[in-house]
Amino acid sequence: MTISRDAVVDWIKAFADVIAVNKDYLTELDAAIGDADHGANMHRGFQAVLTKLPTVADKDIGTLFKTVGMTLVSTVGGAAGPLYGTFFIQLGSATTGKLELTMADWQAALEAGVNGVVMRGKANPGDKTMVDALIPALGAFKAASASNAALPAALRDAAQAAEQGMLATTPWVARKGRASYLGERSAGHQDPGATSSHLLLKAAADTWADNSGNVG
Amino acid sequence: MTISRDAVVDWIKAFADVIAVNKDYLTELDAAIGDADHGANMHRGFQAVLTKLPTVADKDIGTLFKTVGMTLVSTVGGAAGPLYGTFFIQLGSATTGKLELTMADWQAALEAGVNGVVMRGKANPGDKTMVDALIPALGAFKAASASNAALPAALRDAAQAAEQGMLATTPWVARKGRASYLGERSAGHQDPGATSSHLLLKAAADTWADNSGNVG
Amino acid sequence: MKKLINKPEDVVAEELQGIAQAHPDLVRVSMDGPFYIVRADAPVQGKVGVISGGGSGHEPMHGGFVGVGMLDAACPGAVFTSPTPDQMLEATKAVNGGAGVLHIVKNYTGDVLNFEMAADLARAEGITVEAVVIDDDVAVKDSLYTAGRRGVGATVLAEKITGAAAEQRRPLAEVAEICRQVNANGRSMGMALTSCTVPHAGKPTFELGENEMEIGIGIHGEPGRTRMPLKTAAEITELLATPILDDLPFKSGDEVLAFVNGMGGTPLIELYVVYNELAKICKGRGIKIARNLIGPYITSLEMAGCSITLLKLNDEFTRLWDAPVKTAGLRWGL
Amino acid sequence: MKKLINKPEDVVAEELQGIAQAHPDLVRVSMDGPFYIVRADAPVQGKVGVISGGGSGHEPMHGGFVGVGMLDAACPGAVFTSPTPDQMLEATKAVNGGAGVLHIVKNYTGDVLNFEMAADLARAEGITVEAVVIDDDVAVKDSLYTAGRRGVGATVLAEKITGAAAEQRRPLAEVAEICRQVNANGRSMGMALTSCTVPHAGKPTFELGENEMEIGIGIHGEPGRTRMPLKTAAEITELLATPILDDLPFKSGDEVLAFVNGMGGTPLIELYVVYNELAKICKGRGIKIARNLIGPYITSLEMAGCSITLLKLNDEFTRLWDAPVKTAGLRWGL
Ligand SMILES: Nc1ncnc2c1ncn2[C@@H]1O[C@H](COP(=O)(O)OP(=O)(O)O)[C@@H](O)[C@H]1O
Ligand SMILES: Nc1ncnc2c1ncn2[C@@H]1O[C@H](COP(=O)(O)OP(=O)(O)O)[C@@H](O)[C@H]1O
Ligand SMILES: [Mg+2]
Ligand SMILES: [Mg+2]
Ligand SMILES: [Mg+2]
Ligand SMILES: [Mg+2]
Repeated sequence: MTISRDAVVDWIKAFADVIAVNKDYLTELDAAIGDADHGANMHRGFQAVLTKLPTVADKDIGTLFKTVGMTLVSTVGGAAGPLYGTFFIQLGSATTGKLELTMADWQAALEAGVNGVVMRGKANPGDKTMVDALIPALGAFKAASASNAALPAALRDAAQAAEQGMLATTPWVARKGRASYLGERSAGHQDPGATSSHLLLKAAADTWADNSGNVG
Repeated sequence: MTISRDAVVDWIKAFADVIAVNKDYLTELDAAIGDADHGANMHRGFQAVLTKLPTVADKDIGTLFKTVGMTLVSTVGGAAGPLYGTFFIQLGSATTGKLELTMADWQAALEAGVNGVVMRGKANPGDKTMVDALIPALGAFKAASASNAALPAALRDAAQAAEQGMLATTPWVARKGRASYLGERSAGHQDPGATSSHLLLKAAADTWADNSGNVG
Repeated sequence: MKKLINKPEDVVAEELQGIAQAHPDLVRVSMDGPFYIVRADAPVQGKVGVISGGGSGHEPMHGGFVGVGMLDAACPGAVFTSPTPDQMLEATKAVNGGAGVLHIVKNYTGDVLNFEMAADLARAEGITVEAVVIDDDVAVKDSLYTAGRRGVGATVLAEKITGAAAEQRRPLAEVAEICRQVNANGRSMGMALTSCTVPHAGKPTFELGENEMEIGIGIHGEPGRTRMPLKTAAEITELLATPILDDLPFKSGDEVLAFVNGMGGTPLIELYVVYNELAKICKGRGIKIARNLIGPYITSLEMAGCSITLLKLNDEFTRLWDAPVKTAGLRWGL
Repeated sequence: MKKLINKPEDVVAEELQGIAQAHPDLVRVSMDGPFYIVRADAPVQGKVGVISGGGSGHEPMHGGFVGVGMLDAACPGAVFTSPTPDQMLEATKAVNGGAGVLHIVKNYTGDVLNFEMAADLARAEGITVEAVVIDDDVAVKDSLYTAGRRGVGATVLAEKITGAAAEQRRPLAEVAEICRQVNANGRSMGMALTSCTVPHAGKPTFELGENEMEIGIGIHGEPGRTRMPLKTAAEITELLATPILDDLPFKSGDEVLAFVNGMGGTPLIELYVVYNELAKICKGRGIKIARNLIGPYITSLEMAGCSITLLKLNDEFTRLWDAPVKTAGLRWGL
């Protein structure tokens, strides 16, 4: 089983929809421990991505991802812009020239993307950032794939790990990003970036795991 | 029956107390159609008057009234400062050298005071100002005195006429002072200046009409 | 009531102490007797002294406009309460450099009466005093039988332009006439999104619903002419600009100074949005905005809202507007 | 939400259109591609270009500080959202007069990451870029393992002083070092009486009770370090000044620039009351306030509250502070 170029486009579109639906939710999470803009930032970025997608419809997956990343970098701003931008640019570098992705391709791409976020933001696990959803997701995907799970199951494992990671951020005191200024007062709130990262991986599972979109 | 110098001092002190008690009430009336300071203005002025009174304790009633007037002019500010200031300065001019006031003396003084307010503020009856309490009060005092009423009764008539005048201002549209800026919206509110003028004449009746202070 | 103050009764005195310590290069603050703020080098010999005054709570007006090229002195009253004649008299004496003194008076009964008394007292001491009453607020219907229009935004422009004329050592009659002309050619109107709270009152002067605004307010937290549902910046600007433009009237080909003023609680970002709308409206009518002023210059404590003032310019006004000014609240060229 | 705006998504663009029309003598506003505001005469040959940027909603910072003697360009992001690297890249190119470009970056993850990317892109195009990160907020505990302290009030002072140094045609390394020194000698802390409302969020970022305040807030409506009952201006000033004074530490005999900043919804009268308290505290510690700045210069939309910044002065800082500046938000000597 592989992920086609069209499936990649479907994922991006599905995530844009998920963000549109969860915009206010993400912003509320950010209001509690940040500056009330994460939903608006992500929405602005992915609406721009939607406008951009047709211009690369006939390009390889690598170009597609890079375009998504560059668009995010130049439209999102804030911390999320460079971080999600880097994530997608790294996905792109790892998939240059490809027209479909095997399970191994996706694993390599995801690894590159997550590493990119870590390199750019220098957050450690437990700092209460998107990294706390992304790293467990990557780990779960690798584990599933190492135990020869099928792609749908591995995607679902990754999404579930991201969700666990996201939920785990709630009691923590933030050490990176804007929430860190709150010190102890950041505890008791779920991290907005970890939440959007969970939604991103859940959208991948929902879109790629089967056609009904009910998996994940 | 006459009004002694001590009685004049008592009136001023009694009014200062009345203002202290009604400060917030006057300010609320002023908030509705003005700028929420009439109570504070009058209170500031009469507290200053209280401090000043001992310095003129041995002077004639004219000097006493003039001192009250000058003190109001230099401490109240706003519209009320020059208007009440003028009122008392005119009372003073009309009572120069006197150590007690007959009923005729007080009528002449009151007439001078009310005329002073009208000359300074150029308000006509019905403009919704303090004049709407003062002019009826003067009229009632003159009528009572013309019909040979005793001083206590005349003072009570004057206070009651001031009250009627004050109440009459409620439905009117203001044509003078800050309330005039509201146009039609000034209707339905009692004028703060007419209210303090009523309190002033009521204090005179209460203080001078008998010793129990229950008249008026 | 949420304010950065100690006790309501001390606000003005402590503000003045703050000003005295912050700007000794510009002003002296007299607090032993009646309060007033005077130019550090007053009296300037041979120069007409220009003074103004009014209730506090409109900062930077007037105290923030004392300095070179604008006011020689300002008399601060209690919050929203006209100052008293003795303040004005002392300020008049302090700025009298032998060429006479101009009183710029906003048209409020209190201000007018107190300044009248002060002018009488100053004249009795041999000082030549002229007074100009500013009444530019088109929200108030003008009439011989009422208190007339309020003095609002045009006051700031009159103080700057008149102050520049005085700085050029023009005679009192000319300085006063320029001030009168600024008033004759200036029109304003204001609106509020929220009320303000007078410190000693302790609660908002009026209450506005979450979706309401007041149109035609003054600068003392007095309610406006009408209350209506909140509208967009474009609609609000239109509501303010139209009566202003129609009143003078301002005509195609006119050059104007456009002043978008914040009421104290409205941030600059919103004032630029309003300015953008105002520029469109003026352009649509063929009116050229040749100068502008955008910011909180004549405020109502922490009220949210704005006012618009348009002044029809002529070459002299423009030159005097551009002349150097050095005050805490307005400064250029020095 | 009560604001003088049209649609939340258009606020920044319309504000920029307002600025473009209001100040064509000072700035050009680029709105066709990535948004930026640039000095009207940029690039100035042989002069280091000084640029900054950050989310909108802090006006006049940064766009109001573009002009002669301060910033060469500013990049406005969405409200409270750092701008993007392409804005910074275009601004960097627009101000590059051959002597290199300095990026003044407030220490927020978003600002730092976006400016880093922009600097990389600019260097790839052959432009010499240095960056200085401002992190003066003592409300945040400094640590190697966290995002560190926020950049707040010292940013305004750094932009003025650094801009003056660049105007004197000093080389990039020197200009950057002066900026770093300002940051090293400046400390700030802020507080809020009310929250602010981000336009696209539509409701206050946090809720405060009628008798509560937040101490240690930033400039993005983020909650502070502690919430406590409302206190007097004297107590609040003490709460802000003490951690500032103790942190550097400022010592007896030091000369400082004292900056009392309004958060957007606090009127000037209250800032002078706070300044008066601050002057007492400094005096009590033997510290001389040699320069001051009082007003809303780095704001949080319509938030009510204030921040205090102290900068330890030396002769060079004082000279550069006094040097002429001509921007919409800060102006003297020109
Ligand atoms: N250094 C970092 N590394 C990884 N993620 C980070 C870092 N800093 C912040 N984030 C993530 O970014 C999210 C906030 O994004 P957003 O609100 O869009 O930006 P900003 O904080 O600039 O307003 C946080 O919830 C957190 O997950
Ligand atoms: N021209 C006038 N003549 C007489 N009384 C007036 C005039 N203008 C105002 N007043 C009175 O003054 C009162 C307001 O006083 P106050 O609130 O102390 O002054 P201000 O209006 O300056 O705030 C009004 O209620 C009215 O009765
Ligand atoms: Mg955020
Ligand atoms: Mg009043
Ligand atoms: Mg008043
Ligand atoms: Mg942000």
